[in-house]
Amino acid sequence: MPKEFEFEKSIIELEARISELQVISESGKVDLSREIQAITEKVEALKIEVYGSLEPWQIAQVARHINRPSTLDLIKIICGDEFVELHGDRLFGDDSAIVSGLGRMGNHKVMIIGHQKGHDTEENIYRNFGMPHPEGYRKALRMMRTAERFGLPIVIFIDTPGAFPGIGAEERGQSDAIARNLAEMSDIGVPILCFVTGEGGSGGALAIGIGDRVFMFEFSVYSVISAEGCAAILWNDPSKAKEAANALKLRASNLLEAGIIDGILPEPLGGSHRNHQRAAEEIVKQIEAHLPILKKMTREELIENRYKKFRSMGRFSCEEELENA
Amino acid sequence: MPKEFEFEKSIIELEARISELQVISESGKVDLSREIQAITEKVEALKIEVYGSLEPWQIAQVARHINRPSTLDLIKIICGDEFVELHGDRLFGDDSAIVSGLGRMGNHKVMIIGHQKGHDTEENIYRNFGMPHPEGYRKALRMMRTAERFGLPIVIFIDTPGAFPGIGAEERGQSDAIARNLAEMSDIGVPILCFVTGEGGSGGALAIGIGDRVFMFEFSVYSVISAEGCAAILWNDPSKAKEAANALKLRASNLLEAGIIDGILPEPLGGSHRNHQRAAEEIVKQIEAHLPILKKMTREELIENRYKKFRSMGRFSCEEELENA
Amino acid sequence: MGWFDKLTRPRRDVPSDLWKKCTRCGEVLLIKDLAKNLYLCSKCDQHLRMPLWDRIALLSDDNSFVEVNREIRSVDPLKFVDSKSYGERLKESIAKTDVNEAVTTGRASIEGQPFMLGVMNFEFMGGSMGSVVGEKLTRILEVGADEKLPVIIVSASGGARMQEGIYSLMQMAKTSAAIKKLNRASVPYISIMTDPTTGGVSASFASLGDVNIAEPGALIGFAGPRVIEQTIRQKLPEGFQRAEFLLEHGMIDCVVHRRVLKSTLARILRYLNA
Amino acid sequence: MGWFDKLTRPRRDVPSDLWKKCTRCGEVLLIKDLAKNLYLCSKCDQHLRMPLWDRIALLSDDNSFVEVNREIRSVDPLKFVDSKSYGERLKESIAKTDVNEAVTTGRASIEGQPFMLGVMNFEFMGGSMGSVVGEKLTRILEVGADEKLPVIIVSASGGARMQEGIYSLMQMAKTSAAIKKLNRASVPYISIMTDPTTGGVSASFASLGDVNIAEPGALIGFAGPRVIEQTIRQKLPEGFQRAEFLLEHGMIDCVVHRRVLKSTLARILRYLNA
Ligand SMILES: [Zn+2]
Ligand SMILES: [Zn+2]
Repeated sequence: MPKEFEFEKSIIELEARISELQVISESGKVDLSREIQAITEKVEALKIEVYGSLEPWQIAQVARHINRPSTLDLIKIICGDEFVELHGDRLFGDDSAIVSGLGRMGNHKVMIIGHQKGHDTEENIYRNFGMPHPEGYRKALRMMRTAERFGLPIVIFIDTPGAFPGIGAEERGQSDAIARNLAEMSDIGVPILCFVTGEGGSGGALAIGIGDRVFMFEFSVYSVISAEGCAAILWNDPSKAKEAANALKLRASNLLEAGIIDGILPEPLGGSHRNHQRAAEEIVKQIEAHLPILKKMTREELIENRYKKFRSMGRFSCEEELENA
Repeated sequence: MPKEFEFEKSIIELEARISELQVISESGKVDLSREIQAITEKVEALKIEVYGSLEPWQIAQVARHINRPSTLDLIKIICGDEFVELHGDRLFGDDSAIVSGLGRMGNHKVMIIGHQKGHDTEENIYRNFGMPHPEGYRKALRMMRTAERFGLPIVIFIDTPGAFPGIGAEERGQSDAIARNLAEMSDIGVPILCFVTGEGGSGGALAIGIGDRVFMFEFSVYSVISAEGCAAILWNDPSKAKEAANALKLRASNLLEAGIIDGILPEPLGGSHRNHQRAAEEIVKQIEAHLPILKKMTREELIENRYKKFRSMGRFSCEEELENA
Repeated sequence: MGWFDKLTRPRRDVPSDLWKKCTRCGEVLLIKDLAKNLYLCSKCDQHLRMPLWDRIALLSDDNSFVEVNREIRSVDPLKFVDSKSYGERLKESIAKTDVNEAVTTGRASIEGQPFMLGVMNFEFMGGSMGSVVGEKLTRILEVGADEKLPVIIVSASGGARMQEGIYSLMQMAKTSAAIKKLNRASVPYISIMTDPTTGGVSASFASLGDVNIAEPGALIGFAGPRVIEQTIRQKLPEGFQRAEFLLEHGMIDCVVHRRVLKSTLARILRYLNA
Repeated sequence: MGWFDKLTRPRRDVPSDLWKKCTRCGEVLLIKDLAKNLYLCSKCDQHLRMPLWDRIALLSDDNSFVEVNREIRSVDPLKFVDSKSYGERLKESIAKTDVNEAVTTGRASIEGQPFMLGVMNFEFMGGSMGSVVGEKLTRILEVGADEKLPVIIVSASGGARMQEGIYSLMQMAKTSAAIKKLNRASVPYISIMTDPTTGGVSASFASLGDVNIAEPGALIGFAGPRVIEQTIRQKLPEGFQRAEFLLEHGMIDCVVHRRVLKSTLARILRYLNA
């Protein structure tokens, strides 16, 4: 996972030069402020040009940028030290690829659950690159039932390449864990807000993704399969990931149009990894906008509306005449 | 585990001789019917003498006789081929030390759950000597929730030395599994009938023992700790098991008197291992007697009554004056 | 409730190929013999894939099956094109299988007990789940909840239908929620997993039965064996992700031989049905 | 509700022995220093067993603790005699600990939030659970449910009190059912497991917290390590059944240092309390 992408190389290069010039300028020997100003403007123009027209495949790369704000990053900014992390599924283990706990977001006490990736290799190995085992999903479900018991809304951050495909995961029922969450989340009597912050990877993302409101960050993706996986299967050629990313329509704007998500959270030019604070603010803004409405609903209304929301997803034709077409 | 006990050696010896004499007699050469009759009467008298005055420690041995009817034995007799065994906790594994499934007992469709021991060494190793792991208790709980969903009464057979004390069992939360069952069984909205058929070994027995009615077979035991374990701890001498068995008051009659159980099911002289059919009949008799009453109760009545039943167990003093005694 | 029709699909003609090799022992088996033998290998008893209408005939009382929602068909919401367009693939699958989609649903009875039946068809784009599979299954689950009719779904699927992108993923949510609804109505749902049941189907409705039944030897799992081998870079153990493995790991209630599948289902429904 | 009294037990006198050895590093620690340092080893930070009244002082606001049900005392229903009679053992324990039983219960507040507190006392017959422990805990759990007061129970126990035979076993059922009642009332219950929490206490109320907290290094498990070693005939791995092991295996929510235990509890209650 690179810290910078091919398509932003010239921007990062220029930004580095600006920094250097600034040092010289500030040392007082030569005043370069006008030159710096000029280059900065050019970089900004370049950013708009580059980031404003990212291809789906490029967005999929931004979505998994190693410095993208992780669940714990966002929690740290929003909840500070008042967050209490809660661990364990009470069945088998504590999955470090999913974190959860109690915190305050804006004016609301909430249960927070999210995939957790690392910002370096060591941390990523510890977090299994954000790919949960069944115990992660079961921990998430336990937390949701706890939240429900105490009337706490649930805030979920989605950022995973997918559920882990491994021997232990299969032995302990990855399918059961995901399926169970899908069914049980349709039955949770408190508001659920989901935010796709980075990678919304297939069933492993959806397994904590049944929300009353689902939002995506501008440069996040949400897909039934990774572009690489899709290319490998359908094109029989993993290098066709760009084509697959295009075909899968995995961008936030595609999903909004398809009626799958409820809104898109803007990101700074280049992506949220350049400004965690801003990402946190956008999240709090949505929480403040939506929780007061959802909190007024009864348990039954929440469950019924959530059912209808997901019930309506899908496109098909019902016309009998097509039969004989 | 012996197939016969010291205290019944002479009985078994004589019974063997009777069989031999019968073969000779029936071959037609000599008529021994009068002699056989006479010896038989003496054996019967001896049985009454021996089995009628068994010590608690002897009863504890009868309770774990290797030929005692196991859960699957009783199911086979009562349900025949109509039993459908259901497996698995949907979390980790299928524990062969607990069996469960759907069957008909008397006039009632029921969910059946029970500890399962083997009748020989190989089978006992496979069944872990009837000592469940957490997945066994979780399977049991899953079956209870299934039964509740479909309004099926639950029939439970208890026969275990205890929950298994091992590394995997601890890792996967033996304590959690037992505790969870105790709590959840107090919240199951269908009738629960429990039968201690052999060994009621501590928390491992109680974990499937929260019934609206709890019955014990005449020569079964139910105890907070095995006599051997108690002797090892309190007497610091495992050979004092006899004394411990006396002190623990673990016989059915003790428990009936203490208000812990609701009835005692009679056994033939010598114990149920001599007549599985009879044991099955006694069970069906209780099911037919109690289920019609319990089935008339609402979910709330069942849960409230069950709570009161176990709430009342315990002996203590509340008098303030004792303070200064 | 006007969305089902009373037509039962006719039995398909015998496929053009006349023989099949057993996937386990390699025995060459004549299709016409296989059809008479429930698609069990006559040599090693391997449960080979059973064609759709044979499966429906196996599990429902004679002439009791009445298809519903046959008219629901896939569209191509993403205008998806890989080496071929999704539209073409659909046309080919319809032509090949003579059904409109990877699941066929209907009303039927089993030993006299009415129920709703959904049977997936692996021949139709690998039994992949797109919007239509999700919708048709959700509808029978909803009928089940409304009319207190038990639901049985026979799975055979490689997972999600990638060509429908995010819509196919959301069918996992939709069907699972419909099952929860059925649960709340205390109506039995039995899941039958046949070879193969993987991916998004395994990780949604197929795993959520009040009773989960698998056919002997069926491959069942979330991730495909190849994906796992590539990820962990080691060979998978013998029997991994087979029905018996899942039984051992507590994920299914029982492995049932095809010859007694109907009678077992009927018996279970007699217990669970109020 | 007339069964609690308003007396707070006075702080016990300093025990006669003046020093203690750290159970981990072996450092010799003066009791009077330990008492000032929350019974943490000054050298290795090991959490040593904390005396009852220190524990109550640690977890409740100043002077807020009001004991209830102090008058409930054990009887000897089985007339149990081993090397000594149960009656004698009780008398000795009462004399030694200056409390009537292995659990002390009361009303208290934590950072201003009222709650019900139960604290077990390992010095009283190894913190074993007999009828009185079960009854006193059930009563505070019932008050919690009735009055919507959160309940916190601090466990320290070797398990069941064998001298009460089957009655002691049934306390597991009784307390667990009372917790389920609290759950249904949506009242928070926090379990704090201290060294040691094993046997019937571990396998009942101690494991059932909405939030389970353990103190660092505490031994927690169903079966005792010696029993396990005898059964499986192998040595147990380092750290087995310690708090951190349970955290790793998903059984507890967090391991909390004694210095921040009160503030953590108060914070959790602020979240969970309506
Ligand atoms: Zn074959
Ligand atoms: Zn130390």
